[in-house]
Amino acid sequence: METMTGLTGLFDVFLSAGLLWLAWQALASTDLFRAIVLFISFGLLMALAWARLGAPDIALAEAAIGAGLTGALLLSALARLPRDVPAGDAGCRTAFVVRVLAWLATMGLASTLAWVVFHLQPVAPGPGNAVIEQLEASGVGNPVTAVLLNFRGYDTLLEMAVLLLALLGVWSLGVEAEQQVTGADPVLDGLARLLLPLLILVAAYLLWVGAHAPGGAFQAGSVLGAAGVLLLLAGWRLRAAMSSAWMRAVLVAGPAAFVAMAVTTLLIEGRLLEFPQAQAGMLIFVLEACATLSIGATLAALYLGGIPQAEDDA
Amino acid sequence: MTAADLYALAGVGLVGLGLYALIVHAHLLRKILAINVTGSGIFLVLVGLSGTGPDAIPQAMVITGIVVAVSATALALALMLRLTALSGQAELPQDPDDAH
Amino acid sequence: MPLLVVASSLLPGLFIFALAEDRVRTRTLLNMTGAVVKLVLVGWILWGVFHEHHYETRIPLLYDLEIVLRAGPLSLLFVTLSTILWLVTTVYAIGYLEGVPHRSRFFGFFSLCVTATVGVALSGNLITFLLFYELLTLSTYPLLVHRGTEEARKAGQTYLVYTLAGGALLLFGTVWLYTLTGTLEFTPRGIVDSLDSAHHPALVVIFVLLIGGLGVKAALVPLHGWLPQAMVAPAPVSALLHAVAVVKAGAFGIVRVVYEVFGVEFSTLLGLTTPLMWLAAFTIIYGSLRALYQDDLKRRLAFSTVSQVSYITLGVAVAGPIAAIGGVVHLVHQGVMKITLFFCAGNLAETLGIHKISEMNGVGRRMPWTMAAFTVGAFGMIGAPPVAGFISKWYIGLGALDAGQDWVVLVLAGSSLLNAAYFLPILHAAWFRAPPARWPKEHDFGRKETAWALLLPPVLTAAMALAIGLLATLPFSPLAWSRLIAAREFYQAW
Amino acid sequence: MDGLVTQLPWAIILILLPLAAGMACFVAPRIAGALGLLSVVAVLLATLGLGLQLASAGVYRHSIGGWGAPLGIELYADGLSLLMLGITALVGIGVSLYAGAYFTREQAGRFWPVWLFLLAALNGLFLVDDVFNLYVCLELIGLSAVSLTALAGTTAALAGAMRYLLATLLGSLLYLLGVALLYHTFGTVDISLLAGRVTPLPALWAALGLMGAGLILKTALFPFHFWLPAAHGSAPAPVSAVLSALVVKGSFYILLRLWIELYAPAGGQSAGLLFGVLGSAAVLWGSIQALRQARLKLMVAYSTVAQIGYLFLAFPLGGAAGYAWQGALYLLVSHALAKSAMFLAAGNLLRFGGHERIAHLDRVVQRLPLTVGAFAMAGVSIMGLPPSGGFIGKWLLLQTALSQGQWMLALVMVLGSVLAAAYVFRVLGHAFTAAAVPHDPIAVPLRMEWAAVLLAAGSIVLGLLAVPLFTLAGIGGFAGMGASLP
Repeated sequence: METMTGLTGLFDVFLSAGLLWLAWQALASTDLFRAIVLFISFGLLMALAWARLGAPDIALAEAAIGAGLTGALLLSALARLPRDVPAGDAGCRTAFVVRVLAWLATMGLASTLAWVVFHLQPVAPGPGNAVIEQLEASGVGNPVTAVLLNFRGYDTLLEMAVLLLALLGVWSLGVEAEQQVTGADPVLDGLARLLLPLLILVAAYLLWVGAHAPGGAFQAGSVLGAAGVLLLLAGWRLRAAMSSAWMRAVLVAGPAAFVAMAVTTLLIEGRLLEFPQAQAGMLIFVLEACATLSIGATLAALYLGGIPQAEDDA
Repeated sequence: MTAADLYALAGVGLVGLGLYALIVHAHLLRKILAINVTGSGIFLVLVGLSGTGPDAIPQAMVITGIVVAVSATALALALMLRLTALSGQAELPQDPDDAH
Repeated sequence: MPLLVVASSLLPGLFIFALAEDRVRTRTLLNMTGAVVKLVLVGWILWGVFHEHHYETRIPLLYDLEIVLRAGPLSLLFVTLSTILWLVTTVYAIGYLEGVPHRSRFFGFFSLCVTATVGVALSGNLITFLLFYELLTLSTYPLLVHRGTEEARKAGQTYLVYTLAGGALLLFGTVWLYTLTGTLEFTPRGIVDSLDSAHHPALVVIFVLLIGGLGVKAALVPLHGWLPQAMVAPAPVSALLHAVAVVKAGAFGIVRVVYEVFGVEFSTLLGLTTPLMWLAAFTIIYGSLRALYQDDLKRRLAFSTVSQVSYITLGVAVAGPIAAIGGVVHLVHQGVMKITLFFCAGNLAETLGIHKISEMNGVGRRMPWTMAAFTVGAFGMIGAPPVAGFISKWYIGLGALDAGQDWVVLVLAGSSLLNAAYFLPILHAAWFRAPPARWPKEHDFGRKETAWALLLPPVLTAAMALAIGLLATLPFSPLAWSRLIAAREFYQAW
Repeated sequence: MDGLVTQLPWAIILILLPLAAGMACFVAPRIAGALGLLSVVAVLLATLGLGLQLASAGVYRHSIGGWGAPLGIELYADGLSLLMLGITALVGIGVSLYAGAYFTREQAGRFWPVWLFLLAALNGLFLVDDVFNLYVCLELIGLSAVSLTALAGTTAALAGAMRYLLATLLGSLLYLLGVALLYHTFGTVDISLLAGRVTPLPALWAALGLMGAGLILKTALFPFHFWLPAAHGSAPAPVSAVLSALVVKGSFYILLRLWIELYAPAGGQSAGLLFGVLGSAAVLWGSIQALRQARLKLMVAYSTVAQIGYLFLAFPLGGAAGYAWQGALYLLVSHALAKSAMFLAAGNLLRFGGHERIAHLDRVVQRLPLTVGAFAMAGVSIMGLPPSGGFIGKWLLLQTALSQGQWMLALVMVLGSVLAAAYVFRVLGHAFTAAAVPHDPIAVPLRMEWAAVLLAAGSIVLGLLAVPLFTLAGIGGFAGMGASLP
């Protein structure tokens, strides 16, 4: 990237300073709600930073997942925390000595790292160029998608497992998702009805465009997830749907598709996830479609935060 | 220095902040926030260090990282809520042994 | 072949664990077949060795380390002893434990214990020895605490603290030795004399470590603390413990280390034998003195063991051929005599509920056979001819004079006097005092003085003690074997 | 037939099969138990297959997607991977047998998917040659381990799980930061390529320092063990077994690989010394804590802290001549079997007596001879008494330490064994004391007892298999192990 000059350079300085300041505020604020809101805005700023770093894919993912869904999770968690639980003033109860030591240690580490990062001299070039050279062979035009789904598709396979695993973990706590006590809020409900098709459209677009431009399964999936969250907020009774076996099928669709793809490519080409040149684009699209579905479903289910129970008031 | 370096350094700063907060804060929600901040910092380093021109591989790694982070956060929050419901406080017992 | 000898008690033991408590017949059958088979096998090997056959089993353990079981003369001496005494003790134990709970567990560990002992005897290198030595520790513990009282548990703990710490020393020494020599094979006149003198200080430390580790089981003062406490064990266990299994394994180990790891000449060269000799002498006197003041019969016998076992160490430490014969042969003699004494003590306890010496007045008339056996054993311990004990002491004495250690004779004389001092009163009370109106806790065995299974073993072993004393000059007597072993150690390889 | 056996892509089966099975269990909880057990057996068979493959064809490589490093990801399996996979499969079988009887129907529905994911992640960890993919595996392992810990549902378990989650997340983040530095300095995340490119630079040291810190945090090396006792001590018995036997070993395995491939070439003596010191501290501190515990499972957990310390004693010794690595690996394997057996046995005692206070175990211990036998055998291996796997391991370490004149380390090793004996017999001492008050026991399924017995017996039998096992582990000559065989 070009050395910083003029306005853009100034912008970068402000942006990075703002990141540090927001993070510090979020972590230091005595009020938990305020902390979370600050954290969400920190996430949005991160998205900006990604854009500046020429990583629009990450920018999208950060905005949708890092800021959006993580924020929603944090807020709903805060809402479910019993009122009487002490909020814990920002760490002032920890012994002064401990804090001083911690400060010295972390600052020492940070400054060392800063020095290392600043003087880092690559001894060998990364495979960045290889990505560009092999892009045709990968079957997609967007290098990031190519890496995610093809070159390092195996990472993504395991990553889908991580996502599903998080849900398994949440459910293994054996908590039932509590029923929405407040009935559907009319305003929110109307908004949801309005936004739902739009969001689905956006998701579909991101999924499709991801092949050659910024976007892809994760961004699309998170938009779907956001839609689900919206519906839950609007008090739609999705639990019945979410508790069904179908739901489970949707949840595993992504990782299952990956495993299936892995096996078939193994059988056809003799290598794990080695896509036949001609069909690569199509196969990857199928994978991404399945992934999008289960990412959306999983994120929504994570937001629900408990094992969905079939409606008992029916 | 380039803007990328700047962001990488900012990332290092975030790592420092996050680690410090993780150590000193008792409240689990804050600890979770701290972990997330640390993660973001590391992601910044990972991408920011690719000096000349954007490199798709670290970017893909960061996307993977973001998804892992949100999964971990969701699990952590659920655990925190369950623990709070049982023990009545959103903090870890001082002595791990007599959590009984 | 040696493997079979080990297996002949291991397998029955494992089966016995699986047996239900009430399957008395099967259990007895298994025990006896195991014991008899082992006896036959040992006889076979003896015959073979006499005809110049070589019996050896090698199992690779790790790189250049192997589990080696070899039937050398020294091993055979000990194996024969333990095999015969196991058979006898098994009979005794079956009688003794009539109707006691957890018998399957007991006999299971009993067989394991014997397996370990035989393994110790047959082991052809230090690591194999170590292996069975630790197995012995573990398999004895359950027997020790079998009574399950709080007292028993305490005693068991003490036993473990001592023996496991000893085991650690032994391990440390063994590994260290291995890093120096690169071999742990038992070989006459040792494996270390080839090392250059730079290593000699290290070797001294290793010697101390090894002897320290073994001394715990051999109950060398001050490492003897566990032995008197171990009295809480049932009589057959004490008998086995003192005569063959634990204590004897320690003493046997000392013989091995001095003769076949360091070699007598080399140990003397390092100036190690003299302190060992003093230690042994001190233990002999100390044990006898303590024994003098015990009223509990088994405790008195225990301290007598502390003293008697050190004769073996003494005989070895004197570092002369003749004394060596005495020491090695005492391995057998002490075993036979001491087991007799413990059998008798057990009989008194079982039949009349007698535990204290002060209760033994006139018991000789009530139980003539038992007390006769006891008398033989006691005289043996004192070292009165013609009982076996005399021979050991005689040779050790001669050897000491021969090696110019005249003071040892004084030690022997002194201990003999002390032995007399703590055994003769018992015999006097038993034979010449009038029996009390009623015994502490009498069981009725009809016209017999006690159950056959309890009576036969002591009488048998007493007879043996006499026999090996009287027939010491015959070709196959323990004495003959000991001469052979001493010859190998002091003159040329066999 | 033999041709087929050696041709099949066993390594890939080892990863994908449990993954698929886990998802199937999630979709169809009813058949989870049967399906799970079946797939674990299949994993064992696949491991055998891989063993045959390596034995006949040497190390195994597979470049995923056909791209090859540095663009793609490489699978790599040598003797070391095989050893780890084997022990994982064996412990897996034992634990699965046990779990089948341990959990309620409802719990089982949640246990199996997560446990199978964990199994897949472990296998993946042992098979991949790529530091970033290792990061993903670490996260999979961490999250699944935490979820399994929380399965117990008690406050203690949840607190333990929470602490564990924070620790493991921090660990993987530090590791990831190190990966970032490595990638940008040497332009690859492939271990073999890295090994070829490493040159002692500040960036390398920073990277290795961060990764090392993260990994020892996950391995719970003293003083980073603070999270382990709470988690291992309060999780359900089969989970504790897996955590102590396998999960902490996963991060240790990475550390070992990186050490041999990256640290050692860059000259990491000082770090090795540090590991030695921390390891010694762990051995002593863990053992003493184990002695002080009143609850059985906490005692066993602290014993794990101590035994992990032993593994790190190899680092200061590994550089020079000797069998340090072999010793450490043998300890690792036998500890995996012994410790899982111990936890399962503890679970039986807890289930039978309704409590786990060591001081009042006597009447419980009396009635479960099989379980106590398992505990005793496992104890023998932990103490390092012959003949057991633990003995072989300690012998090799001790021999190496003494031959290099490392007296302090040697002393620590022996001391640790004695302390181990002390805390093991604290429990066994009760086995023979007469049961005082009778109580109403909850019957323990025979299956649960036998699972413990088999694992424990395995840790003993291991003592006689040293030669063949080292031959297998030597495939690929990791850390010169192939060479050091006679």
